[in-house]
Amino acid sequence: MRNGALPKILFVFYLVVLMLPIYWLIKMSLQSNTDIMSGLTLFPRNPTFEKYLEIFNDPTWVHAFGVSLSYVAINTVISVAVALPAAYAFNRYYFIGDKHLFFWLLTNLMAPAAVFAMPFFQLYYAIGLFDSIWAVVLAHCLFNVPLAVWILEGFVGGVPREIDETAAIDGYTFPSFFIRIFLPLIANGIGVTAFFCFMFSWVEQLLATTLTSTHALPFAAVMTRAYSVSGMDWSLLAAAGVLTMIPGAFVIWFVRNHIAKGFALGRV
Amino acid sequence: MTFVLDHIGFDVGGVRVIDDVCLTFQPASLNVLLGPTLAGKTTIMRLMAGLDQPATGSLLHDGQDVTGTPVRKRSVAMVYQQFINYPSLTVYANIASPLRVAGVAKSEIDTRVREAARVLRLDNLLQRMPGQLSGGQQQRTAIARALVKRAGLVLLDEPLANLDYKLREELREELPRIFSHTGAILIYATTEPSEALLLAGSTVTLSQGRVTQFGPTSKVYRDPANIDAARVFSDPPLNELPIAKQNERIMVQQDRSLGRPNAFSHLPDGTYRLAFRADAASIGPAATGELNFSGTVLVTEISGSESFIHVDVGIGTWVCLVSGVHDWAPGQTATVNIDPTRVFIFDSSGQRVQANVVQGAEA
Amino acid sequence: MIDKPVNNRAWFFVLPVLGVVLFSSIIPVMTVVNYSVQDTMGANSFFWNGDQWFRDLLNPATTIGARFNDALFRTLGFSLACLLIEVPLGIALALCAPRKGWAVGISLVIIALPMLIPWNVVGTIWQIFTREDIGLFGAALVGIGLHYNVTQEPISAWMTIVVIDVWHWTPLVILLSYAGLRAIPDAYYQAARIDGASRWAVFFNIELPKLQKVLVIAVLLRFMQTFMIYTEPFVVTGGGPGSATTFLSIDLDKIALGQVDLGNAAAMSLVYYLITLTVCWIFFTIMTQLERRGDV
Amino acid sequence: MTSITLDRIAHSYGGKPRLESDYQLKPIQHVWEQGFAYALLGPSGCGKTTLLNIISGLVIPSEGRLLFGDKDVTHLPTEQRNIAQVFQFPVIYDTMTVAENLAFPLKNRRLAKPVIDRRVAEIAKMLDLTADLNRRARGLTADAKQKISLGRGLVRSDVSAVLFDEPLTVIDPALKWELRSKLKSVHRALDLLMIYVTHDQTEALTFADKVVVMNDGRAVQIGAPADLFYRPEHTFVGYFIGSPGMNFMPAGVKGNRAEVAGFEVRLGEIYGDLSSDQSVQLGVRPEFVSVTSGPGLPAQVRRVVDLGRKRLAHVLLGNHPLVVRIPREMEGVGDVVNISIDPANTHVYVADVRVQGRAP
Repeated sequence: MRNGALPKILFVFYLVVLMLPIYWLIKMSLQSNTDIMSGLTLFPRNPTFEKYLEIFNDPTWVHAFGVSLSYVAINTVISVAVALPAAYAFNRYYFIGDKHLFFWLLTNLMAPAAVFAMPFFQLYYAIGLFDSIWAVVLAHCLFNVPLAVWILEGFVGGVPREIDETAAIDGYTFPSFFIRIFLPLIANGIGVTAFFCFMFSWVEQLLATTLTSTHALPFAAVMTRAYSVSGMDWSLLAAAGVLTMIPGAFVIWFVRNHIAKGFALGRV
Repeated sequence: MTFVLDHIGFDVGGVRVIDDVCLTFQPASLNVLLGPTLAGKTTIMRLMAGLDQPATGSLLHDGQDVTGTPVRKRSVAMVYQQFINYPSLTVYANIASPLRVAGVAKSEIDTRVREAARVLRLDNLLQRMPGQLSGGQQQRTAIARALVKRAGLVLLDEPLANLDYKLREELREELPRIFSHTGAILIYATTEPSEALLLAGSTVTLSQGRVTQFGPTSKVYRDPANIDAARVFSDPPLNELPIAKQNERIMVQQDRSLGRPNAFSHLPDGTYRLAFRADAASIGPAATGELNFSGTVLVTEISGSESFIHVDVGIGTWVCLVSGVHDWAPGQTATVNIDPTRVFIFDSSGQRVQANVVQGAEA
Repeated sequence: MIDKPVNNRAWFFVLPVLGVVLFSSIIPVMTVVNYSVQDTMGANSFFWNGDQWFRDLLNPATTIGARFNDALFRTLGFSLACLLIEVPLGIALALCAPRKGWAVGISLVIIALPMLIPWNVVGTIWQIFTREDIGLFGAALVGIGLHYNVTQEPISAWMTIVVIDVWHWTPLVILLSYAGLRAIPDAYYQAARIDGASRWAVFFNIELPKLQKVLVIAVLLRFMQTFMIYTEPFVVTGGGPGSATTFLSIDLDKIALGQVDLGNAAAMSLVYYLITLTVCWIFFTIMTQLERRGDV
Repeated sequence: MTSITLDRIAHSYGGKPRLESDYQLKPIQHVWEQGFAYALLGPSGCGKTTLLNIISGLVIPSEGRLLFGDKDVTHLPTEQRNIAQVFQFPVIYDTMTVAENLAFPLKNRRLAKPVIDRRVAEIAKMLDLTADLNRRARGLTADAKQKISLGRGLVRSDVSAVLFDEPLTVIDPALKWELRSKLKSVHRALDLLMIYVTHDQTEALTFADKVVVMNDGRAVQIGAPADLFYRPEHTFVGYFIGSPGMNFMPAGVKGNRAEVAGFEVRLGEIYGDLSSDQSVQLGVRPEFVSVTSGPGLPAQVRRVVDLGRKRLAHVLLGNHPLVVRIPREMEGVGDVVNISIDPANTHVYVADVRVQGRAP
């Protein structure tokens, strides 16, 4: 039904426009600040990796990346582990208040981070978790656990109920059925859910910077500091920015067939 | 190993879907649950397997009350209509799964799985994944899993409904033989009367969640206790004719009298329903015999070995069977001659009222 | 399909989720509610203030009321602008996307890339990109004679944030629409061809109705995200110039952590949260209805 | 009004088909007459849907030409082939009412409103949809939706062929009969060429004037239902048509005599001396093998099947299994009965293909 080549051209043009800003950032990261300031060029003049080396050798940056990766990873594991049984229950059974609970999770998923920034700050300060990765891990559970429940519920729905019953008839106890039969069937669902939890925690900036100050400073905070302190070291900023894109770009290829289902909270 | 359903009742959304079902199945028996879609076949099977809990009544397995026992602990196997297998396991692992769970020795698992695979002609497919198999092969894998478990109760929920016409014919032959020597109680649900007749054994006719009759298949077919049982057991649909008996004469729609056929002589006056199956009526240009009605041909259905002629006789549309291929042109006038010896008579409440079993119909 | 059984023992499955989310949402919400009904004279002593904060907030005559009102409508305006651009653009691009072959995988990955970049890095990218001295976008606009300046011109700033959001999140609408389109069985297109339907007729009568469920989700997600946008405007324009791009989240952050004006911040937080709850409830009811009807 | 000609049409999905088995659809040469109803009957994967898709234009055949009347349409897109199609599941426009659904093809062809309304009313009456015309199409039952899908084809005056792709698959078994007879009455009312794909012989034999029995990508036999039943040209047709299928026994045939498992069987026609050929088989349908009190071939009864309206017995003639019709009162499993084979309906097959003998 496509009328010829026009849609293809438009689509490719859009992809180019979409990639242009990212290309621009990469170009920036390969130039020294003086080259940047000396004028606009389409291709980086005498490209160098010096900024990347600077970051890799700077303990604050390395520590910041380490902190970010660790709280994101821990949060992802907790979110998926906690969400799995809940997603199974939501999809397989009716129980008192199931509709309301499922809705309540959606409201947390959609809650504006700004509303929770101040209360979280006070809460974690009070219980002594402030400026530790656990503050960010628990804070990100606010939206990542609901996200994991919703996406996994979509994937659990993909497995016919008769398989659970056949396993029961075969004599499986629930735990052995869940681990030996059920989990392998939603393996790609778990993978996609983990990817989206990782991503939503990795891209979040407001809570991550509010709940940390020195010891557990994530890279986002170090980047915001870079604006004010060294007077706009553009290429350093660009290099740090490019590094943050790597995790997403790497993993997306493996879950590309389920991206839509993930973004649509498992509803597609 | 008998299995008893004792006054079983079950509700869905507050509506009584299964209504006071009492059935006793003998060991090593083949029992067909016959009824239209939504008659309650699947629900009864799920209750017997323990997948759902009955609202009222209890289930006895060898006299032991198993109503509350979880599915895991019951000696039951089930085959679904849409051939359910574990997609992530090979055919071998699928068949072996009940034995593995039961902790049977590895060597014994191997022999029993290969034996079941041989019986169901899956020998060279054991390492394949269910996704790579055809519909027929997937269903045979599910049947093999049910067979290998040697459960006391085997439930087959319209297992052949999704298969090709000819494949269905072959599996229908094999199934009774496959399970005959296991001594299990076999419950086979279907909407097709011809399947019930082919499988023989005994038949439970169901409508709207109620058991209308339970007995040896050919007896239920030939000697329906009520009109519901007769309707369920007729494909094409049962031909029916409301009649009234007034002072020794049989009247059809006030104006036409059928004289005094001796088949009705013993009946007291009142309104009745006369019913007959397609094969109890012959069709021809002229009337032969007492019960004949002329009408126009609507359509002819040819099923290869037989042809069904649909005739509009004014008071209803009836179907007559002719063996071989005969294409009556629609619109043609024809006379339906009913064999009075193979007619069922039901009173206004639907109960069968013939004193003696109608001769001729009894083999 | 067999209907789901009732099994209240399923609560054991759900308890862990309840515990974790409860801890990270109920306690903070309680503190916000707590502050929203009290006032303080400093030195940690609080006294009952009833619904005064809320009355001030919702009364445009008060300074906080006017400020909240402006921020609210500025944000709603922003959300509306983004939705009006992103949803149609997303559907159109999904229709142009390749259906079969190797190009599908690569297009999906490229489209998804912008959504995988940390929001502050998106800010950084566009901060550079919109400068007319070192940014292509800035240089291009100035080049064609527009007096475009993100830090001084309110219109430029507001437009830039919209452009950033369109660039960042249109892919979400594309991906969802694309998934919706791929779920349409080929027989529908075959039937439409046989019926001699024009390309538009196919779109309005087959594709759009089938995309209904997916678009409801896309519109909700996009509205919620634009309605609570914080990082991109914070990085690129800092809410300026003046309050041109001070959306609700930024304003709330300024009041709460900037001025540490707990009372106003708490009241504003609750009203803000209630708005998102209502939108969520509307979406949830529509969504469960669509699922119950289970259109093919 | 056109006929459809398949001029050595064949199709293989892969590259150049080297050997016979590469073909999804083996070469077929046939002309389908205007106004007739044809059925493509065969098991899953026999190529019947591929053939239908070639006619509808969804698939371009890798070999051969397709002609509508005398116009070569092999590469013509679907919309220009003036065909209509009913699919396996109901394809309707959910947002429209029944009337709008039916009017849709005519609206796309910009016909005048009064013409459209008259045509829609006419077709709606023919398909008993008049009562539902103003209801939204989404809420109707599956069989009503299939009638709408058919109606969209019939409203167009330029349609010369209507294709059906297993249209009764999702219909409730109790309603199948009604939709079948409706399709048949529509075919009688309109002089259209109809092609119906199915794996169910009852649907094929009921619906079609001529049935194309297909197996493994090949059109094995094309004939009227009676031909398929009384004179199957191929052992597959004998097996596939009729429930249960035809009995086949290896036999030595000479003149009008056939020697089967040591017994002699008289044949209806005279054949040459085929006794040496190993692939010779005798085929006879259970309906034409009966038990007689008179002289016949001794066969041991193994199993009796009571089908209510008829009874069949699985017997052994020597070591060849046969299915035989038996009268009501005969019960004896295990005892030997005399069976007689009706010579007029006994056929000789050499290498699975029927051999025509000379009249006696």
